[in-house]
Amino acid sequence: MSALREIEFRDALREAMTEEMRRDQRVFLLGEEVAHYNGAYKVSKGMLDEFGPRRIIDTPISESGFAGLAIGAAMQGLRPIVEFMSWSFSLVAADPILNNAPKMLYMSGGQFGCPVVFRGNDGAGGQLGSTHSWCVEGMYSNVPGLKMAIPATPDDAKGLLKTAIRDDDPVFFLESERMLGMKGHVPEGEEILVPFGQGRIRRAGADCTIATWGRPVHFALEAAEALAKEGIDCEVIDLRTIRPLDIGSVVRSVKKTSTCVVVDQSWSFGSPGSELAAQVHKHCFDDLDNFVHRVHTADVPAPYAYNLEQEYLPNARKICEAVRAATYNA
Amino acid sequence: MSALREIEFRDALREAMTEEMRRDQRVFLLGEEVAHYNGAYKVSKGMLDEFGPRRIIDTPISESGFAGLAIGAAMQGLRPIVEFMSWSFSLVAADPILNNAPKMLYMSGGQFGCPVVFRGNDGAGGQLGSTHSWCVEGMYSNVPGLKMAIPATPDDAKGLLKTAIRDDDPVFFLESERMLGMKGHVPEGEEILVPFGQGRIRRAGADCTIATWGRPVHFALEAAEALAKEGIDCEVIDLRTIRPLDIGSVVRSVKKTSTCVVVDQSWSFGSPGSELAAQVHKHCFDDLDNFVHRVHTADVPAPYAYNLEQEYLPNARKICEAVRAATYNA
Amino acid sequence: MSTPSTDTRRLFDVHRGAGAPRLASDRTPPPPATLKKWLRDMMLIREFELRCMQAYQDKKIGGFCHVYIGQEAVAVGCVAATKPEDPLVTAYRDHGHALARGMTARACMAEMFGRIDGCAKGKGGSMHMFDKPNNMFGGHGIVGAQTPLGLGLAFATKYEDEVMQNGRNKRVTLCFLGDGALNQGALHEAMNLAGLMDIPVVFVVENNGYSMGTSIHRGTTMAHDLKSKAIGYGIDAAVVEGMDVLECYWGMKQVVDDARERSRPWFIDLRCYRYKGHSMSDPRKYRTRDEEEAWESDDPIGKLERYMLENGVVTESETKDMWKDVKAEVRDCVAFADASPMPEAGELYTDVYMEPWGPYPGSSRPTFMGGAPNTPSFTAIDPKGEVL
Amino acid sequence: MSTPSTDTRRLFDVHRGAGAPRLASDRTPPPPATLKKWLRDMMLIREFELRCMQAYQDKKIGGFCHVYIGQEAVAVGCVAATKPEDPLVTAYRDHGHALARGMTARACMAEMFGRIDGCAKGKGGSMHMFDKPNNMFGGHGIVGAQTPLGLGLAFATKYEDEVMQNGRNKRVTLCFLGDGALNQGALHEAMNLAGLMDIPVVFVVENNGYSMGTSIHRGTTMAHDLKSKAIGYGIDAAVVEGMDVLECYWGMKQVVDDARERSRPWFIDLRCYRYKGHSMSDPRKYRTRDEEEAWESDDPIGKLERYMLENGVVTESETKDMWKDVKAEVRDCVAFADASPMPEAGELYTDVYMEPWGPYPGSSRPTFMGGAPNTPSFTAIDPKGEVL
Ligand SMILES: Cc1ncc(C[n+]2csc(CCOP(=O)(O)OP(=O)(O)O)c2C)c(N)n1
Ligand SMILES: Cc1ncc(C[n+]2csc(CCOP(=O)(O)OP(=O)(O)O)c2C)c(N)n1
Ligand SMILES: [Mg+2]
Ligand SMILES: [Mg+2]
Repeated sequence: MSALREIEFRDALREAMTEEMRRDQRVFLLGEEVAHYNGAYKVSKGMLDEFGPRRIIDTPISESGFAGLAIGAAMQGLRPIVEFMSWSFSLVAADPILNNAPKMLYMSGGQFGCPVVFRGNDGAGGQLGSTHSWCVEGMYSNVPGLKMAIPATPDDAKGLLKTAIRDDDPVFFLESERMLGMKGHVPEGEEILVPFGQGRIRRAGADCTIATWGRPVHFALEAAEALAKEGIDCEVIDLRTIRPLDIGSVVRSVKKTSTCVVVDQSWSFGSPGSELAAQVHKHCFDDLDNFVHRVHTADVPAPYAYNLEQEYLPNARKICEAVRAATYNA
Repeated sequence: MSALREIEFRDALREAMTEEMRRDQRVFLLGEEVAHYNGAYKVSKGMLDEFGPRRIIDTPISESGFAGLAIGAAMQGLRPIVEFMSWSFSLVAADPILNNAPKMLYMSGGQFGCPVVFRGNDGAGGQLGSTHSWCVEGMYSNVPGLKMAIPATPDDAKGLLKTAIRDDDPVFFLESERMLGMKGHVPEGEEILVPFGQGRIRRAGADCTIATWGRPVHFALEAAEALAKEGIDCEVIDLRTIRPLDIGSVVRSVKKTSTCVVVDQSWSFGSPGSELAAQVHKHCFDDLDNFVHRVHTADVPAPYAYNLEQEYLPNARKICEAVRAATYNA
Repeated sequence: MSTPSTDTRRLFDVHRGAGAPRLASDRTPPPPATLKKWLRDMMLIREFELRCMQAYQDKKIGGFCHVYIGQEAVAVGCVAATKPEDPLVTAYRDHGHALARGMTARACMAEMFGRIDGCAKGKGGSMHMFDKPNNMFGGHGIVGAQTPLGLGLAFATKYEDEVMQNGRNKRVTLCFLGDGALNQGALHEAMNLAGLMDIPVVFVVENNGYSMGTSIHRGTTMAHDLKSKAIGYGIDAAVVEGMDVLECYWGMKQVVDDARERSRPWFIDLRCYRYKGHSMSDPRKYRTRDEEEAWESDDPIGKLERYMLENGVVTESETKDMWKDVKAEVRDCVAFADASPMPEAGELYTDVYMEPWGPYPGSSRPTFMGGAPNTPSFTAIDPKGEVL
Repeated sequence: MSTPSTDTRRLFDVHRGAGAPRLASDRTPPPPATLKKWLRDMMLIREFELRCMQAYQDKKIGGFCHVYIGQEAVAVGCVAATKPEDPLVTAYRDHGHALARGMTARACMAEMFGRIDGCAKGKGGSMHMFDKPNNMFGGHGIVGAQTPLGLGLAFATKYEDEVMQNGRNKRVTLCFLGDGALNQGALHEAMNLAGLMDIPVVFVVENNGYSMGTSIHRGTTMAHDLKSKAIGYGIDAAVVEGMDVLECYWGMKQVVDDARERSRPWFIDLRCYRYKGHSMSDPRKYRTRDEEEAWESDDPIGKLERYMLENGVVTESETKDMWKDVKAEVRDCVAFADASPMPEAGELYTDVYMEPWGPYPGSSRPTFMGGAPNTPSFTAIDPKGEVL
């Protein structure tokens, strides 16, 4: 029975936190509405009941204050999980999360690490407009000292989050509101710990490598199905973490397929997508039949209107076009 | 005489602001220590005397508050220049500068633009350590709606800053503490306005294109001189603005040289440098003899120790190595 | 728990710095036409919001939708205390302010629908209502983010007066915020700056007792006396009644006039209540039905209606007609919004930059302002009269 | 202008919330050994900083260098009021706190020189003094950034007591900040959270009257009564004398004990003065020589020396020996720092991540802690006694 268990993405996140909190008293959760309200998106539902208000902590709207609180607590040896209701709200906490957490170990010459997990919704949530639709990986992945995980399915959400909580370095964990209700198989009882820096081949294929992570993995798989009907056989690699980045898996695949499309839902300029494209060119210079094609969110602020937002985001159609172009099937 | 006039980088910045403030009463300067102290780095020296405390405004250490003030003032039609003593201190103002200024025009459907200039020291200033050595272009250039200028010489500092002040969009203007005392020719009296999005060929060459901006331009020129002695003739392109990016000039050059080295003093991952590399690969796929080589700051927090900081930063030696490798002269 | 206790209801509890002049307390009732306008404005907001809730259920409106039902007296009373040229800025619960400020229901609803005839061409959405002709500077989604902006709007009016000698306009800026924004650092930086620089901005805390599911006592220290927060910045402060438009107007009028006269900031703890959930998905489990009913029984629209009936300003049939009229206007705006086209695909790239470059064709005014291409001049007047 | 006016000098001006218990005001003079330690600690800081200035001129020290001369009584008096296990965190003007807390002059000076034997292996520098064995959590460069960290350190001690039942340690955290940090939003978020959550953290404002060239009156509202800022968060507040180590100790002792007992935050306006410029490049044109001399004439080291002489705790020759001794120690630490090697190139990539991956070999403790590879266990104790 456990082998067939399907749960929602949000349940997987909750299981990860709950299991780790049972295992280690140093772990606690704090953020806006995580306790009494059971989480703005119900990720922490029921956790207050189990762990009580000293470990499931409601905060006021003070991201800079409570992110900093978590960093101080981590310096003392605790292992906070900070929920940002949305990563879009983390900009007001940019200084603590980028200037303190990822640099503390270095500045202190190895004395104080920061085992904090910052997590929350990232990316467009459905017509949320310009200030609420950030893909912060576009900016934050530039910063050394942090790790960044972006799961695409419930099993990885659980396994990566457990790894993140046990990790001794600060981890930025990016979820997607659009995926919280997505169901998937997550075995019960088993201890799944997905290691960082190991991509997952979501679909094997011979003609074109599609490298992506997070929500666009599903667009890529959809595109791959459509393209298969046209006779283009895509390999879809879900990188799962951006820092560390499993460039090896992508390179191995591209050496086989000779073409590559990178799909990244952040803005294109100076993004993880541009990094991946540059690295693929470097490592596969003699293997590539065409330049690496890229699919990103449009390089404009997020629009509210439904049709504009559809046009703004990456999707299967755009990926199909990119793959066709990359493989000279356009 | 005017043709020979040499002034410091900081004087060039001051001339730009002063001339624009004389020309347009809507322009004012605000920031920490800009007035009575004459600027922490003396960029605004004497401006309080000329313009008085209503237009040269000392602020408390409230970056989020005064950056937001400037954005509100700009929505009303004023043209504020905000001095960040260092861009490293802009992280506490990330929300106003990234979530408000570059999106206001869009969110308001064209009603309210934000003609603000944010300027200050960017990059390593000489053993300033992990929190004070940010190259914010590594992160901020990801964001559409803003423009970004990074001058390398006094004449461009003046010409680009004047353009920035007259620009109707928010401009992020990145200076370098290490260059403020650098002297260069800036003609007197003439109205220089350097347009955005036009790179400048700092040195013509046939064998390898070095594309860069800001302080590393000087390292690139130094490297080019050294390499010339080895018979490698480099073309050094100073891009001057990152948004807009003059990819055309780089592509034209690479089509001639067939090799390219990108030098960017920000961290490598998802940086303007990775973007430029990815774009060069795209546009010059059939022209390149080798993958685009990149020289960046090391992917670690900024160290304090002198020798480590030297090792951390890009320099002529590293550029020479990259060019040799790119041109198969290694 | 939040209760409409009598001791705070009529209170205009003022704290002022030493030496501040006496406020001119004027409790003259406004003329009938004014009262009628207020009543109609409140009715319009109420009806507009009810139809928004419906349209949201019908999936005509996307994203988040925060309705203003219960707080109508605040926007209407505050706006009544200002002049049309006074800037106004608020948070994401902004439809009420937009309508009170004079945005047409059509432009507002079309924005909610994400259509080209919306105030922001459908690109801003529910949380970002902008109306330049009416000096409405948004609609801002990040809690607290509008507070330094409000400071800046007020700074600009002062700068215009003092530097550009562009006439002594002495404009006052109203900067609204929710009680949840009390806990954001940005507000505190803005208050300190406002106090230091003598900026004529009124920070109006719409204290409805909750930020999402967090009662103010769980999120904010000294919730029983918010004025204490302003005192730390040397800013005058008052509690103002927000469930009674007359009280709200009388209180705010004194405050706004004083801010205008002295060019000083104020901080207002404006007591009110939101009848509905935080947004459309909120089951309101954090408060009791009793509490809600206590507040709803003291409804600001009903209260003004009663006052006007009692004082012979309107008849019952007149108020019935007003409701009918308002309902018709809202029905019309929904039909208008529904008929308005979605923005063309090309709009994705407009309004990113004023100046055209690369894929960006520049900017244009929204249709309610005529839709002409944007000239980059803004409202400021060049003192030399030259076009720069 | 900032003056050492008598009315604030001995003042221990307390503001407390209703119902708070009386503070135990104990003005017993400490025993001679303690007084001698304080005197020596202050002398050491003074001498250390003087040699830093010299070394900076000699280009042995790079970056920014903010010396603590004039404020020695603050660090020494405050540290004396705490227990060694109480966490301490401060801003970038941190050498004094590090030394007062027990960091060796060698580890501190070697850090300034950017050498491997520095407390952070030369990777942190002047602004980032960390000393885990002495519970010194830095040295932080971004103004105000350490205030939420201080909150978090104190939160952790409380969590340890209440959740991990790891013994009732009741530790109190001292979080220092400059008067300039009063204007950063982060502090206000931290104060609100501390007040709400009953966090035992003492925010100690080292009010030296200036942030760089800005006198506190130009940068901060209510500068004449900073306590008013804490009152807005329901936090007890006091003015404490910082130019007299005895007064500082007596005042802070009551505060720290109360914070420990009641698990409540405090806010301290600690009046002091920095004799030198903000950093090494500051010509101090923003204040008069008269003002500086008035403060310098009231030197905390001289004052304690006089007190001890008058009370027969030391003789003049003893204090002379102490100075000699301290000078020797500082000379030694400079020599030590100078002889310490620069970090090896490989150190560039260590301490980026605890766990090795890619180019990052992991982390190790600094030499003063033995230099062994870092185990990721940290100080927290697993309640089950298991190694996780
Ligand atoms: C910085 C930030 N954090 C969190 C949010 C999510 N959020 C939106 S509204 C809200 C509650 C705000 O309550 P309040 O300020 O009292 O306004 P009200 O909804 O009562 O009008 C929260 C937590 C946000 N928009 N911005
Ligand atoms: C956020 C931020 N803004 C600006 C600076 C630059 N800066 C460093 S110290 C300082 C003055 C701080 O003064 P104060 O807090 O009074 O401390 P003091 O120097 O008097 O000890 C400034 C403006 C900074 N480090 N961080
Ligand atoms: Mg509220
Ligand atoms: Mg100070």
